Amino acid sequence: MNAPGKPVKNDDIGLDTRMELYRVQVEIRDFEKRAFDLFLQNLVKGTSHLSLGQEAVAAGFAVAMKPGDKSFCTYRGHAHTLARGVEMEKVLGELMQRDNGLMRGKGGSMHLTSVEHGVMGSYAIIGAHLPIACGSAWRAQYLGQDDVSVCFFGDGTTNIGAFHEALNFAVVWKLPVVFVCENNLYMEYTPIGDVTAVEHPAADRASAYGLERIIVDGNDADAVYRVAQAAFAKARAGEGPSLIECMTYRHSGHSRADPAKYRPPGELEEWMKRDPIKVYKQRLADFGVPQADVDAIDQQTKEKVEAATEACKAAPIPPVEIMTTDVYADGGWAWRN
Amino acid sequence: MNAPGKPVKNDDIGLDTRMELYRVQVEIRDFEKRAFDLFLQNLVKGTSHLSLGQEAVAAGFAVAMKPGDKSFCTYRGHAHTLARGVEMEKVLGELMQRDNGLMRGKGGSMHLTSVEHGVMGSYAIIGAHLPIACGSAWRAQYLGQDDVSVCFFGDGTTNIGAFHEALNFAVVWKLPVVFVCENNLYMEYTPIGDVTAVEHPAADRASAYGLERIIVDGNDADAVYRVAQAAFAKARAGEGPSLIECMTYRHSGHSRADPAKYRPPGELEEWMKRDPIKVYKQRLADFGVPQADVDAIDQQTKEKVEAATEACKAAPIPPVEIMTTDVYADGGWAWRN
Amino acid sequence: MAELTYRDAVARGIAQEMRRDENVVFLGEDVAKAGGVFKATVGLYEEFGGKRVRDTPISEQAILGAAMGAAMTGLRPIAEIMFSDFLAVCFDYIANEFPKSRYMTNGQVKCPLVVRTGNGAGSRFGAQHSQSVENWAMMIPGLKVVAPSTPLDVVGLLAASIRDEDPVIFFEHKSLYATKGEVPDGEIVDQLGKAKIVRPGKDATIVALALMVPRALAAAEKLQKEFGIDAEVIDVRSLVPLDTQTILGSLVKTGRLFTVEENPRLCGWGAEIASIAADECFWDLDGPIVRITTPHIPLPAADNLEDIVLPTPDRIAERVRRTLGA
Amino acid sequence: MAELTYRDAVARGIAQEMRRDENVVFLGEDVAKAGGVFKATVGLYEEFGGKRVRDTPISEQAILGAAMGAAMTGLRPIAEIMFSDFLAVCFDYIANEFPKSRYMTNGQVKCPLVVRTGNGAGSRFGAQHSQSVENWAMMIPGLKVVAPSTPLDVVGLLAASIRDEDPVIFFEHKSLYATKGEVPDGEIVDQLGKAKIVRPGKDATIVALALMVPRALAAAEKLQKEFGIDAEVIDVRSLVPLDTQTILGSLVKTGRLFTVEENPRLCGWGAEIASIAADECFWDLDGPIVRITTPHIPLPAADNLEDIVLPTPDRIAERVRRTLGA
Ligand SMILES: Cc1ncc(C[n+]2csc(CCOP(=O)(O)OP(=O)(O)O)c2C)c(N)n1
Ligand SMILES: Cc1ncc(C[n+]2csc(CCOP(=O)(O)OP(=O)(O)O)c2C)c(N)n1
Ligand SMILES: [Mg+2]
Ligand SMILES: [Mg+2]
Repeated sequence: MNAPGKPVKNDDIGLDTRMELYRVQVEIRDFEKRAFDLFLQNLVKGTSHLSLGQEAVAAGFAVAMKPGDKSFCTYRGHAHTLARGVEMEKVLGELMQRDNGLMRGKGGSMHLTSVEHGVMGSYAIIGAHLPIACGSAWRAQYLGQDDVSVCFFGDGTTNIGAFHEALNFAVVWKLPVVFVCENNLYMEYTPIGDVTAVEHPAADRASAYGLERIIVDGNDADAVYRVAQAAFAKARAGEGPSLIECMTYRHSGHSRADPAKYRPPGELEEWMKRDPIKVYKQRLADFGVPQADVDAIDQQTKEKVEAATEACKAAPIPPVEIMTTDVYADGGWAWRN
Repeated sequence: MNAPGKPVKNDDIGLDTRMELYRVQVEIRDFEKRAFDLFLQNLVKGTSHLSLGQEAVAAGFAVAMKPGDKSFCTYRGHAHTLARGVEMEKVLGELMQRDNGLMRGKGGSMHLTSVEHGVMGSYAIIGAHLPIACGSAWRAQYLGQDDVSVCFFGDGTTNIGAFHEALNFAVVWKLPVVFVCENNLYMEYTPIGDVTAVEHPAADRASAYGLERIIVDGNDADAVYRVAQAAFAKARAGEGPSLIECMTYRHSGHSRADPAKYRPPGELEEWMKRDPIKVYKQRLADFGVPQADVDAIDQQTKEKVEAATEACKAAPIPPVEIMTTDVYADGGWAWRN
Repeated sequence: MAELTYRDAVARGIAQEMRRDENVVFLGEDVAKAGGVFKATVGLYEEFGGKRVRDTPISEQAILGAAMGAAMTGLRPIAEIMFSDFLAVCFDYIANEFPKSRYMTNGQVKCPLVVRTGNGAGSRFGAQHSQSVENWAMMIPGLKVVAPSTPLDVVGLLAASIRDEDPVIFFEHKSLYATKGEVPDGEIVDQLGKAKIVRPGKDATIVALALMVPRALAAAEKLQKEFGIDAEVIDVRSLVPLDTQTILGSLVKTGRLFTVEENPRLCGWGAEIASIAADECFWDLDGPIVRITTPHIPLPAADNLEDIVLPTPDRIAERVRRTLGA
Repeated sequence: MAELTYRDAVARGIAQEMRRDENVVFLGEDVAKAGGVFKATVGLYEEFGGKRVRDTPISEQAILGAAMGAAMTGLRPIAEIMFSDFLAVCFDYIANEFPKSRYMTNGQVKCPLVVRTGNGAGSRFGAQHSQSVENWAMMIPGLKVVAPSTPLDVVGLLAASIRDEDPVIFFEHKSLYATKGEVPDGEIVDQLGKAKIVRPGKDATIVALALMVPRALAAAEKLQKEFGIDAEVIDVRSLVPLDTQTILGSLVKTGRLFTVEENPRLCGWGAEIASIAADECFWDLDGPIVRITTPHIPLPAADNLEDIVLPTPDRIAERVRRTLGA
């Protein structure tokens, strides 16, 4: 799609891609808002960790990925899962712990996985998936496949041992893996600055692994997209891993249980001014995209969310039989004869 | 002791201290050689990890420590234990698994501990003691005590998660702990450069914790002593931790089982030229210490080693009763009534 | 005498000991300013200040290592590991450091610390945030292992654990945090290694722990009412030291032994108790020893599935009835 | 047919599978150029090259994590954790990642990998390098757990483990590395989940694992010779899947059950087997089930102490004799 009659300067990204970046962000935004509503109605079960405010990171990376690239996410993984094209209904179904969920309710919101889309799992133990992403990248290197493994995690995750082991390992083995730190300024309730020896928990550690120090505006999908493309190109060229710190902010609490009272007054408001959706709407306008095109995406997304909600509400709960399936590769759970 | 009639320039260290630095190094050297001989006679049991060639690190730090300061060592801990003044007989007795051993044979060579000398333990799981040293330093800070906790470890240890967690933790809490990396170029049999993303496994990570990059000649006890003093002063002043990388080399294999065939030809020979004992003998000569004073230390040390050996050979093996003592604080091992 | 939640009992127990002993300090993730993610430590930061109640980075190894180093040198730290599943990321301290230091050093080193952790299922959190892992600790020589089922026991056993000279792993059940119980005013200190007969009975002994205690009690009521079976229910409370006297004493009386475990089947604490009974009380047994456990599977997230994997009062009662042939 | 050491059998088993399947890769500390600290993987680097046989940093979490990521996406990695005690520093992968990924993802993710590790006492290494920790793995749902006692079983069970679609924790006993046994030429592939009756007998069933198998056999000889007791000895070989048929079948025949465990007492695999027997074969038992274990203590370093903590043939025989009242 091109904004008709408007020659655009400085458009290394291209309008088709920009529209996709916008669409993905809106889809995440609307989905997450709905997930929150459904939680209030007690229809989303267990816990759930929203990415409201962090959509540009997920969109920027996912749109830069190719089919076959692998994503490794955390419990805060709805956004990254949707961004890879996983059906909204399946994601929402999992949050609602229905039989139509991505994992039929067996995993729950913290473990979203869709291997067919390259979403190799969402991991709920802090740091565990960084080494796992290394392994996936090692496989690609070993088999001569050219996919990239992309690993998303938060600022707080940079202080756990597995972070350090994975970074060193990836560099020594020159693996095609990209480590993406979403610095949203907080762990659960504690500001990252209170517990970290350096200002930028990821970027200020890059040199400890001989890596470039990369910080990007995580609320600007274009900026994220560009940095992702560069890192992927480097990885595919056999030049090893990258570590990227995206500065962003979550608009909601850490999880469904958290009203986020620990924030200093005004902080949220400041960040809302730089809301990634708002930023991107303006960007599209600057590039001359007609409002109608933007509205169309908004409208389609609303309908999608609506349809997914209805489908999930109507979906059955998981049947009891699956409780004991897929513990072992034979499909069952027998530990004895 | 002062070299009579010889005014010495540039002697910030002082001859008394220098003689002590020499004495400690020679004591370690002679002890380790004896331990090796006794191992060949099958009198030293289990495993044993010698510090031949690394004596200057142990001596430089220990001589700079004050009574009350705490040492946390690894399985390669004979040197650090002796350097704090622990009786040679007790250390050798432990290696020989006799009842006169520091822990009556219950711990073995990898776990030398003498709380009364501030040697708070030798730890055989790589990295585990870095956080433990933080805890000791936290206690000092909390209780307003002015001792420093000093934690020794190898180059290979910088790649395990606990290293990273401890460094960050120590800096954030501003703890009086000094981390000492003895870079002897090898893990067990693998060169550290083969598995590390940066050239200096400790020093090149310092900035990841906002720390100064410190590399010291680990074969020169004076250099080590000076850097130790500075770090201790900083810690006692409440200015937090230091990370120090000492460049050194082990003359023997990793452990008793290792002939060290993985070394490139000539490497050992190069390092032997910079043998810390040789370096220090020359240093003392430069400062005008009479040969007789040096010889006296050599002679006394020989006698000490001899006496310890004889005492240990004559010592009984541990009595069977202690097998089940000191599992719990009541002195016993009862897990049930 | 006040009614307290199990959650508030945690803060009460810690506060009681922190007031008494300046050497008691507390660290963990989000435990101080935020009062803990389960809100079990609300008010401690305010009362004792940031020097004694400290937020940490997400560095479980540093948390437990620091607790150990402090304990060795004179403090009595309490460390929180948010979910017991996360003991796996700092397991070296649990398995190799805390429990072995005293022995290896021939008694030179002590390790008086408490690791508090949220254990157990019921929150629909899925396989990595719902496990019951008390056997991970029980199997390690040198640890003590405690798991209270009531607010009163939380206070008393927490106090006893903090005062204990050995490392104690203290399992708080997440699904019990909201439950309430009477807790007398004043200082409360219980004793480790004492099981409690929470319902006397003569026909069968049911041994349970933590969340399984109220379920075993409900099962016993059902057995009584519907089948006239009078079951004795024992709350183990402390797995190490283990009060085998109370358990075997009950078994000798009833002749029948059942264990109700939330942990998955293999090598659960019930297996240990069963093996002790099958050795030492073989001739007192009138029939098979039966373990009622969560099946040996990871835990599913979905509420309807999670509800059926854990032993329920109905399942417990049915199993006891069937085994007794009633 | 060649006589092979248990140590060389490891390299033989790995080489057999690496020749067969390009997707088999091997990583660990000092395993490649140096051939492993136990010299159990000598020659693999030379034959298969540095792309398939790789030295790693001292980063156990990275080792196991990398193995998992590779296994999920198409390789069949073998990872070495030098001493089984070190499973504690990477326990999250053992307890929370490998075994749960298939279940949590409703079967989308597979994890065909093998973790090889040196287990057990006898080297006078002390408490942090001598443990027998097979129960650390057995207690986790979703893992398979193997522990061979002979060179032949090393080859056959290693091959079966590498071909298995599930994560397998493979315990090699350090004190068996130097032992020898006949191993036929050609491809050898065994089956997981099959115990072996290594000595038939009619008076008592003795169930053992790894280093305890030769000791149980020696005890059986002694029992036969000195007391006319004819004991059946079973090598469990695989704890998960567990061949309860063979074990319970033997028990039904002999009426008496003994387990010989190197792991410390609490929650050992013997407790699990005892609890199964006490439930399912209660009426077949002619007397108490007795577990012979290492006492529940950390391991001492001194040779004379280490020698008496582990079950010895004499202790095993004496306990069986006494229990049978002979
Ligand atoms: C090993 C471990 N420790 C603690 C937790 C509990 N926990 C879950 S999310 C979280 C905060 C993570 O912060 P960050 O990495 O910044 O990610 P964010 O949630 O902000 O996206 C914590 C402490 C965990 N899941 N795993
Ligand atoms: C967690 C863990 N992994 C592996 C080992 C085995 N190991 C013992 S010493 C050693 C090498 C350590 O190298 P370095 O830190 O450089 O210390 P050095 O031995 O050279 O003094 C290894 C891998 C261990 N003890 N603990
Ligand atoms: Mg964050
Ligand atoms: Mg080294």
